[in-house]
Amino acid sequence: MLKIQYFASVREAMARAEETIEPPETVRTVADLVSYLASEDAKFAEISSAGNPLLVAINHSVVDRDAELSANDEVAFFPPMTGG
Amino acid sequence: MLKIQYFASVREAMARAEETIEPPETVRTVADLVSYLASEDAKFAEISSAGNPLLVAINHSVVDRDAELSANDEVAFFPPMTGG
Amino acid sequence: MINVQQDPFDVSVEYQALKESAGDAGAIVTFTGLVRELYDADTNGAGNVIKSLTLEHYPGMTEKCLQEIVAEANERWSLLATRVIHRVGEMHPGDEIVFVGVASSHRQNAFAAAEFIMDYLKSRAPFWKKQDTGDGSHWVEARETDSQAIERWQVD
Amino acid sequence: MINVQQDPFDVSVEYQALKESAGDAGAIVTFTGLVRELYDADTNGAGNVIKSLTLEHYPGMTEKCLQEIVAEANERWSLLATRVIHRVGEMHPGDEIVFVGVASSHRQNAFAAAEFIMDYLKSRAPFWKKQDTGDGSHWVEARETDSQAIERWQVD
Repeated sequence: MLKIQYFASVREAMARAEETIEPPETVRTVADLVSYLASEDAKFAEISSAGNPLLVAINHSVVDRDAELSANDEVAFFPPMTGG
Repeated sequence: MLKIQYFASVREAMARAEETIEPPETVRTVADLVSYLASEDAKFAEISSAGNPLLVAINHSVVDRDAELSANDEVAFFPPMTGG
Repeated sequence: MINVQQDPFDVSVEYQALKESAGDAGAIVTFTGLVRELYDADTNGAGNVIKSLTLEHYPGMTEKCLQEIVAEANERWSLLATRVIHRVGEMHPGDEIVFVGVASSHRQNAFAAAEFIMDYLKSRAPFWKKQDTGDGSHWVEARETDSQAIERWQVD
Repeated sequence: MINVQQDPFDVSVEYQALKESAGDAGAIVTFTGLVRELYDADTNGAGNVIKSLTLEHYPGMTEKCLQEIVAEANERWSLLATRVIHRVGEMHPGDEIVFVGVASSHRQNAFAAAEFIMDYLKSRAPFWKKQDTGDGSHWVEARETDSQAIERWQVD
């Protein structure tokens, strides 16, 4: 089980703020998860396509695509930050 | 005629804040003036001796020792600034 | 002290609080970021007049992230007090969005720490701006200069 | 606006004035310098508790010098408003001595200009500090780090 969150333009494009998913066991890294979500949802495929800067955080820390997932992780997808 | 001003530790050492002097015509530069004042006043000789950082301003601008003097200039002597 | 809040803040109250909690400070630097009416050509609101700005964030991660930035600043420079406030929700031109205040013994440390906190806050803290120019709203794009700004703080 | 004055100033009043005169500012940086009770070992009041501080200046030259520094800052960075206040006379620990406020469109310019003004003010404006530690008073010696601070702003 993974809790997925979407923020800002990603949230709007996905038309949802969060969801809980149960990916297949072959999904071990962030890269695996991105591929899996893209195969399930055309909108996510577009958002995560090459050239679109998409950041990923696991449990409130930004991670690379090779970061490994654990059960019950909170995984968030969002565009580059623009605060301040 | 030159108007001479002293500030901070220099003012205290000279025991005066300002004076008006008429140096001989051979006094053309700041360096000349420093030598002249040192020859006239032992206190000034000490203040302007090597190793003592002494700044000079002509008409409100800090100048080098080779700056030339004009009649009625306001010449100020003071230590390095410590404001802020 | 770190606050993420909807409510406006008062720079004078923040300055006083900083001064009082700092003890024997020699230098206090404050940065205040405000909503501008006109955005530059290098952002995607090129030349448009901004009617309103909405700030979204990632509750939980935002606070964690700001705490890490402030802890790093405290470690690099000896700071006596810090205050960081970031507003979220809807704001309008002239409104104050963000406040960073730093008290230290010396000015160099206070300046460096305040700028460091702002640079990291801009590129690392999960805030996103959406601006409404009257003919529709759009998300502000991240500036290249902001991600470059943090490079100079990076120690190899 | 540049002021050399005996009277205390109020940072909140100065911040508001800066904000109002700046127009469409995106960033306001303020620096406030305060009288510290304890001076560092690298000054000649080593470890002593300061009872009072007296600031002397060179009337006429001070204002000219501060105007030149602010004009240079305006030329280097596009500033929307600046305020510089320096107190003279007798002050005590906790008192605010100097205020530099800068408003600009972007934070980098505001930070750089405020630090530039402070660095030049410290080493180039004719102010001198004398401190009283209870057992006699002495003139503060110029710090090497202050004269070094302006080197990085010098363009060849």
